[in-house]
Amino acid sequence: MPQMNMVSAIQDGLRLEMAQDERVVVMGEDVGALGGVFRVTAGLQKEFGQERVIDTPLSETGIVGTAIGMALNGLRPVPEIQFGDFIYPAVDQLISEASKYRYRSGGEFACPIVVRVPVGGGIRGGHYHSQSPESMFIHTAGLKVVCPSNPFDAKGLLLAAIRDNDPVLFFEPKRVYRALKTEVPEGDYEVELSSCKIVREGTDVTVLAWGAMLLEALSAAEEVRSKDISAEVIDLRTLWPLDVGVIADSVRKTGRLVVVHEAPKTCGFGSELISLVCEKAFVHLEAPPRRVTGWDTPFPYTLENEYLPLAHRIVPALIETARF
Amino acid sequence: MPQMNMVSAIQDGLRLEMAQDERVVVMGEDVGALGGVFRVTAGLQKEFGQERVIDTPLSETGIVGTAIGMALNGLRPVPEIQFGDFIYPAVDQLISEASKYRYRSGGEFACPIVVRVPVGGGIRGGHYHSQSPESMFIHTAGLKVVCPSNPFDAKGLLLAAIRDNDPVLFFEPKRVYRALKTEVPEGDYEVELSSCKIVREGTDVTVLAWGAMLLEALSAAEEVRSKDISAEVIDLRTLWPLDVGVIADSVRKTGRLVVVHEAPKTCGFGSELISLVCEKAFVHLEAPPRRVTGWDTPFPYTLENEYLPLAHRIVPALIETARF
Amino acid sequence: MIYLTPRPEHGPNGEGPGAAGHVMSVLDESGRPDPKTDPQLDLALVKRMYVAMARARSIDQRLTRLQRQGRIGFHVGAEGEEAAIVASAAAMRPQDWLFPCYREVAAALWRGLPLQAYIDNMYGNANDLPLGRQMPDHITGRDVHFASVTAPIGTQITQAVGFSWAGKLRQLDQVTGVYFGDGATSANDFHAGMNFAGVYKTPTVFLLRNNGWAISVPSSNQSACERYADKAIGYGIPAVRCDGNDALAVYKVVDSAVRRAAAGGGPTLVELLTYRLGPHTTSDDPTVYRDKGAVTEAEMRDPIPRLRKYLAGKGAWSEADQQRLDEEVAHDLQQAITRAEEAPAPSIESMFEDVYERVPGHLHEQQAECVAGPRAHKRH
Amino acid sequence: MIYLTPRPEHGPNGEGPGAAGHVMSVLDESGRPDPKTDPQLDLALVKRMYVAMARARSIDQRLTRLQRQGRIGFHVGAEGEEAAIVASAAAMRPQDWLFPCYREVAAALWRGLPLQAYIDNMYGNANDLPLGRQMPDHITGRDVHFASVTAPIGTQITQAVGFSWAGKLRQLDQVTGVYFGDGATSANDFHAGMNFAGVYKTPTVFLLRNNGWAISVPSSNQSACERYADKAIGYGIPAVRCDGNDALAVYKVVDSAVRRAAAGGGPTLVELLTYRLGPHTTSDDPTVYRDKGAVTEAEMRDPIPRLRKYLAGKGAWSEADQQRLDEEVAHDLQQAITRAEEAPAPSIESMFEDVYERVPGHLHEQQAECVAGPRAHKRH
Ligand SMILES: Cc1ncc(C[n+]2csc(CCOP(=O)(O)OP(=O)(O)O)c2C)c(N)n1
Ligand SMILES: Cc1ncc(C[n+]2csc(CCOP(=O)(O)OP(=O)(O)O)c2C)c(N)n1
Ligand SMILES: [Mg+2]
Ligand SMILES: [Mg+2]
Repeated sequence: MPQMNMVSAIQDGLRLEMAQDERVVVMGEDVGALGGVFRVTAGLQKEFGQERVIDTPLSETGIVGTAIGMALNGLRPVPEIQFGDFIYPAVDQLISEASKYRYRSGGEFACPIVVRVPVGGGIRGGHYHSQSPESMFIHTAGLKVVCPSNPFDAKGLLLAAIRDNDPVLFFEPKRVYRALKTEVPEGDYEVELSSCKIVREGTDVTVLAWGAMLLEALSAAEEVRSKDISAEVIDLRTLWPLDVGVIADSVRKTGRLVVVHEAPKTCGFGSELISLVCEKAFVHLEAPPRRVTGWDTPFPYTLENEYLPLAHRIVPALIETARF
Repeated sequence: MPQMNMVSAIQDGLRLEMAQDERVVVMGEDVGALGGVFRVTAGLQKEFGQERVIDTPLSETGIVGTAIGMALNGLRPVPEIQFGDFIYPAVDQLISEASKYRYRSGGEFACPIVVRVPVGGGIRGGHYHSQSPESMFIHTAGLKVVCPSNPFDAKGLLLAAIRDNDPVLFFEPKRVYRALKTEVPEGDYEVELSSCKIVREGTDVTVLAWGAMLLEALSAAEEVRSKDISAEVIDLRTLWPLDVGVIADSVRKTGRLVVVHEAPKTCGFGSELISLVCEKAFVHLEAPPRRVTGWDTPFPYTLENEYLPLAHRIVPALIETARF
Repeated sequence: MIYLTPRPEHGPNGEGPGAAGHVMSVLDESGRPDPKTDPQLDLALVKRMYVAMARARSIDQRLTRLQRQGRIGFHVGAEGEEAAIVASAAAMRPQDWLFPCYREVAAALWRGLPLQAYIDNMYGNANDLPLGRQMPDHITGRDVHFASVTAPIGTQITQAVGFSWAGKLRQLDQVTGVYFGDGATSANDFHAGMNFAGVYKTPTVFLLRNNGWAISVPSSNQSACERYADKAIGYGIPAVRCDGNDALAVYKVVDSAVRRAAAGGGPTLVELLTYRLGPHTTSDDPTVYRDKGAVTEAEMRDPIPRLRKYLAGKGAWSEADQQRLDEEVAHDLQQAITRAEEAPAPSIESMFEDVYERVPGHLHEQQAECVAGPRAHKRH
Repeated sequence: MIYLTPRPEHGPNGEGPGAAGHVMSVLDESGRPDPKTDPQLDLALVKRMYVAMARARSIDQRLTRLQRQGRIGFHVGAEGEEAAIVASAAAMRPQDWLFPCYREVAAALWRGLPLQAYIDNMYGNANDLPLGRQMPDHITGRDVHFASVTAPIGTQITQAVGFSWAGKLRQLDQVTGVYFGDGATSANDFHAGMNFAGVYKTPTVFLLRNNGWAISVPSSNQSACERYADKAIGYGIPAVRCDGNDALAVYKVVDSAVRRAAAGGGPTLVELLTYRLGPHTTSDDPTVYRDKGAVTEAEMRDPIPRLRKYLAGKGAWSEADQQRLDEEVAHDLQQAITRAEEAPAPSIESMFEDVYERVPGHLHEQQAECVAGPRAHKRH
C-alpha cells in the first residue's frame, strides 16, 4: 500500500472521484494552474480540464453561492476556501442557504457540496491563517462537519462526503498536511461519516480530540502513562452529526472527560461535548469535565505554541482530571 | 416615572445619547424616514438630521464595515441590522475586523460600535425573521454581547454599551418589543455591562435565561411552585463577558441548573453555560445540568410555538431536574 | 484632470442615449404599439399573459384582504409589477429555470404551479410543499423549474449563476433567469454573481425588477449610478433597459436575452423599470415615507389596463371576457382557500425531517421528545 | 437587439479612448517626461520619492533573504509596485489617512513609520507595535495616519469609506486613501465600499493597484471588465487610469483626486496599472503559473530605473548618490535587524491584553493559568 501524506491522500481522493463521477467539479481561488496554495489540487486541472477544475474570482461568497447553484443542478461541487479564516464572506450562503435548502423546499432540492477548508494553527499564520471556525457550523442545523486527523481517514471521509447528499464542511488541519505519512489504499474506500474512532484504549480518562490536536492528545496520553494514568483517546473524525454513543460509553467506563481543541474555549465545540456527556452520562462523571483549548483571544503569531492546546497543556489537565 | 415598552425605551436611550454626544450616529436600512421596520428609530432623523440618522444602501457588509471606519475616526456609530437573520453578510467585518482591531493594532485603535439587532421568534417570522445568532459572536474573542429582557434594562444597557470602548452586539428580542411596559426613568442611567440579575430567588434549581425567554422561564418558575419546587431565575442581560460568579453561586446553592434559549441547542450558548458551571461548581451539581432550547432544525413558521422553548417545555425540565 | 466617467453610448437599434428609444418600449400608455419596436407577438400568447397578469392582481388583492382578516399571517404583493414578472417568465422556454426573489409568485403560476399549492403555502398547512416551514409567499417549485424562495436579499443570484453554469458544463440547452430588486444590486451576491457570470459566460438572464423602492429607500438613494443597467459594465456583461410595465417590451428583451444565452452568448442584465404600487409587504405602511402623488402618477402606467387596451384594440378582449375572468379567478381562489383552511397543520414529526437526507440520531431524540412532550398552549 | 454596453467615452483632457493619453502617463520607459502631461513637480520632492522607492526595493530584497535564511517567517514584497505605492502616498497631505492592503509598507515608511518599528514587526518581537500578534508585514501606524494591516481581502475598503465619511461628518479637512489589489475588486467590501462612497460622496480615494495578478489568477480572469476603472461607473464614481509604474503620473492623478475630495467633490477610483515582479509572498512560487517572458517584459517598465533616469536627466541623481543611498539603507537595515533580533519575544501576559479595553474576568483566569502553566517545548 502506498505511503501518503494528507495532501496526497486528499488529492488522491479527489482524483479518484473525479474520474469515477463526472458530476464532481473542483473550484476555488488558485486551485487550477497553481494547484491551490497548499497544492492539494495540483495536477487536477491538467488532468480534468478547466471546466472541472475552476479558478474562480476572489470571492468566497461567489464560490459557495455558485457551488450551491451547481449542486441544485445535478453537479457535485467541491469548492475550496483558501484558508478557514476566509470563510466568513461565505457564511451567509452556508448558514442561510446551503443548510436550509432541503428543509425549506420540503425536500424538493438538495445541496450536496463539500466545502474543503484548510484550518488550524501551527504554520506560523497568525490571526488570519490559523483559525478553527467549526463551532458556528456545528451550531447550524443542516450542515455536516468533518475533520480528519490522518491521511487514511482524510481520503475515506472525503469520498464519503462527496457521495453524501447533504452539504459538508470538510476541515483539513494544515499542521498535519505534510507532517506524517501513513498507508493509504490506492482505490476506493469510505470512512463512514458520523463515526468516531477509539485510537487508544484506556480506563482512567476519556480524551476527545480531532484534526491536528489528535496527535497532541495521543502524545499527552503517552506521557501520562508514566504517572499510571490510562487515557482513552477518541478521534471524532466527524464533528457533526456526532457518534455520541461511543463517547458516552467511554465516559461511562472512565468517569472522566477532557476535550481538546484549537478554537477558542468559549462556545467552542468542547462546550457542546461536555454538555452532551452531562446529558448522557452525568451520573458516571467522577471529576469535572474539562477543556484544553485555544485561549479566548485572537490567534497570535509569535506565541502560537503558547496559544495552542499542545501536549504540554494537555498533560496537566489529564493528571488533574484523573486524580480529582 | 413614564411607562415604556422596549421599543420606546431603546428609542429614548438613543435620543438621549444623541443629544448628549454628537459622536453618536445611527445608521441602517430604513432607519431614517421609516424609522426602522420596528419603528425603533422613528422620529430620530427628523430630530437629528440625515447626517446622523442615515438610511444606508442594502448591504450589511457596508453598514458594519463603514461603521467600523467611523468608529476608528472618533464617532460612536450605532448601526442597525434589520433582522438578526440578515447579520451574516456582516459577519466577516464583525469576526475578522471589529473583534480583532484593538488586539491586532496593539491597542492603537478601538472599534466602539454598537450593532443593534432585533432577534428571536414569536412574530410568525419563519426561517429568516426569527433566529437568535448569539453563540457565534460569543465564541469570537473581542466582542461583547448584550440581550435585555425588559424596557428598563434595554435603555440602561444601551447607554452603557454606547459608552463602552469595545464593539457590542446588542440583541433586541422582537417578541418583547411591544409585549410589556415597565417604568423607565426619563433621564440618564446605565445598567452595568456584564452584570447578571437574579430576578426570582429560589432554592431548588437555577434557571438561566435572557431576552424573550426570561418571561417564559419566570412563568414556568411560577407554575412549578405548586409542585413545591422553588426555582431561582437569573436574567443574564449581558451574555459575554459573563458575570459567572452570580451563576456559580446560585448553582452552589441550588445544586441544579436549567438553561433556556431560543437558538438551536447544539453549540448554543447553553452548552457554554453548562460547561462553565461544571468548571466552577461541579461538586455541587446534584442533577444533570439541562437545556431547554430551540430544536436543531431551521426555525419553522407554522409550528413556531412547538419550536420555541416556551413555558410548557420548561416546566417538565424543571420538575425532572428538581426531582432527579 | 479627473474625469467623471461618462455614461456609455448606446447601440444602433434605438437604444442610444437621450429620450427616444433609450428605454425599450412597445406600448404607449394607452396600449398602442410602436410599429418600430412591436415584436408582433401571437395574440393568443399576449392574451395568456394578460390573463396571468390580471389573475395575479386579483390574487394579490384577495390575499391582502385575508391578511387583514387575520386568516393568513403575511403577504408580499406585486401590484404594478405584473408585466415585469409575467412577461419575463413567458419569454423563458419550458426547459429553462427561474430563480426568484420573493415577489414573483406569478412567474411560478405562469409556469404551472397549481394555485392550490400556492394557497396552501399562504396558510403553511400540511399540504404546503415546504410543509409550513417558511413564511407565506415562500414557495418552491421544482416541477415547474422554479427554485425555492428565500428571504435574504440577493443570495439567489450567485445560485442562479452556478445553476446556469452547471447547465453549460452539462451541455444542456437551458437558460436560467434570476429575479431581484433594485435594492438587491447593493448586496454581495449581486456583485459576485455578475462577476462570475461575466468571467465564465454563463447562460444567465439577470432580471432586475427596478420598482423604485427597497422598502423605504428610493432607488435613487440606493446607488449613485443613475441607470442601474450601467452596473453591467463593471462585469463586462451586456445590458438592456426596458419599460417593465410594458408586457410586450419585457417579452421582447427577455426573449432576446434568452436566445443569446442559449446560443452561447453568455449573460445579460435586463433592467425592468417598474413601480411598486402597493406597500412593501402587508407589514409595511408606505404612507410614512412616500408621497401619494408619485403613486398616483405611477398608476397611470399600470401594466394591466395598458395590455388590456392593446388586446381590446385588436378585438381580442371584451368587457365580457373580463367579467368571466374575474368570476373564474374569484371562484378558483375561493375553492383553494376553502381547501387550504380545511387542511391540518403540518405534523410535529415533520418539523424534524428534511434537515438532512436521513434523520440523524440527535434529531430522532428531539423528535421523540417533542412528540411526547406537552403541546404549546396556542398554535400559531 | 441586446447591446453590449460599450465602454464609456472619455473626458477632454487626453483621456479619450484609443491609445494615446488613454492611460495617464508622464514618463516614457527611458524616463523622459511628456511635456503635455508633466506635472512639473519640485525636484526635491521627486528625489524624496525616488529614495523611498529605492529604499523599499532594498528592504524587500533584504527581507526576502532573511526569510530564506529562516530568520523571519514570511514576507510580502512589493517589487515593481514602488511607484504606485510611494507616489500615491506622497500625494496625500499630512492630515490625510491611508488604509492599506498588505503590500504598502513603503507608504507607511513614507509617512514616517520608523524603520525599526517595521523590522520589529517582521520579527514579531516585544517591541513590535502589534506585539507579535500578527504575521510579518502586518503593521499598524496610528501616529502616521496609517490603519492596521489586515489579511482578509477587501475589508479595509468599507472601513476607509466609513473613516472618510466620519471625517466629512466631523467637517475635518481630511481625505482617506485606500489601497487594494485587482483581486480585491471581486470582494464584497469593494462593492459595498464603492456604493456607499458614491451615495454619500465621501472624501475617499480608491487606490486600485492593478498588478496583473491575484496570486495565480491573472487580472484578465478576475473579471470580464477589461478596464478595471470602468467598475466605477456602476457606482456613479469618477475614475481615472494611470501608468502605475510612472511615479510622476501617479502623483499627478492622486494629487488631483485628493484635491477633488478635499473640495467636497467626493470619491475617485484611481486605477494604477503596474506589475507584480516578484512572487505573491515568500510562500509563493510563481514559476508554476506564469511565464518568465511576461515578467522580463514587465521588468522593462520597472518604475525605479525609470525615475532614476528622469532624475539623472535633470542632473539631480548620480552614481555616487546611488551608492551612498545603497550603503545607507544597508546600514540602517543592519542596525534595525540587529536590534530586532536582540529584542525578546512578547510576554505571555500580553497575549491576553487588548482583546478588550480592560481584561475581563475570564481572560484574567486564562492569563493566570497560562503564565503559571508549563511552557511550550519550542518557541516559535
Ligand atoms: C440581507 C438582507 N437584508 C435585509 C433584508 C430586509 N429586506 C427585505 S426586502 C428589502 C428591500 C428589498 O428591496 P428590492 O431588492 O428593491 O426588492 P423589492 O422589495 O423592491 O422587490 C429589505 C431591506 C433582507 N431580506 N435581507
Ligand atoms: C477573503 C480572502 N480570501 C482569500 C485570501 C487569500 N489571498 C491573499 S492575497 C490574495 C490575492 C489578492 O490579490 P490582489 O487583490 O490582486 O492583491 P495583490 O496580492 O496582487 O497585491 C488571496 C486570494 C484572503 N487573504 N482573503
Ligand atoms: Mg425594489
Ligand atoms: Mg493583484
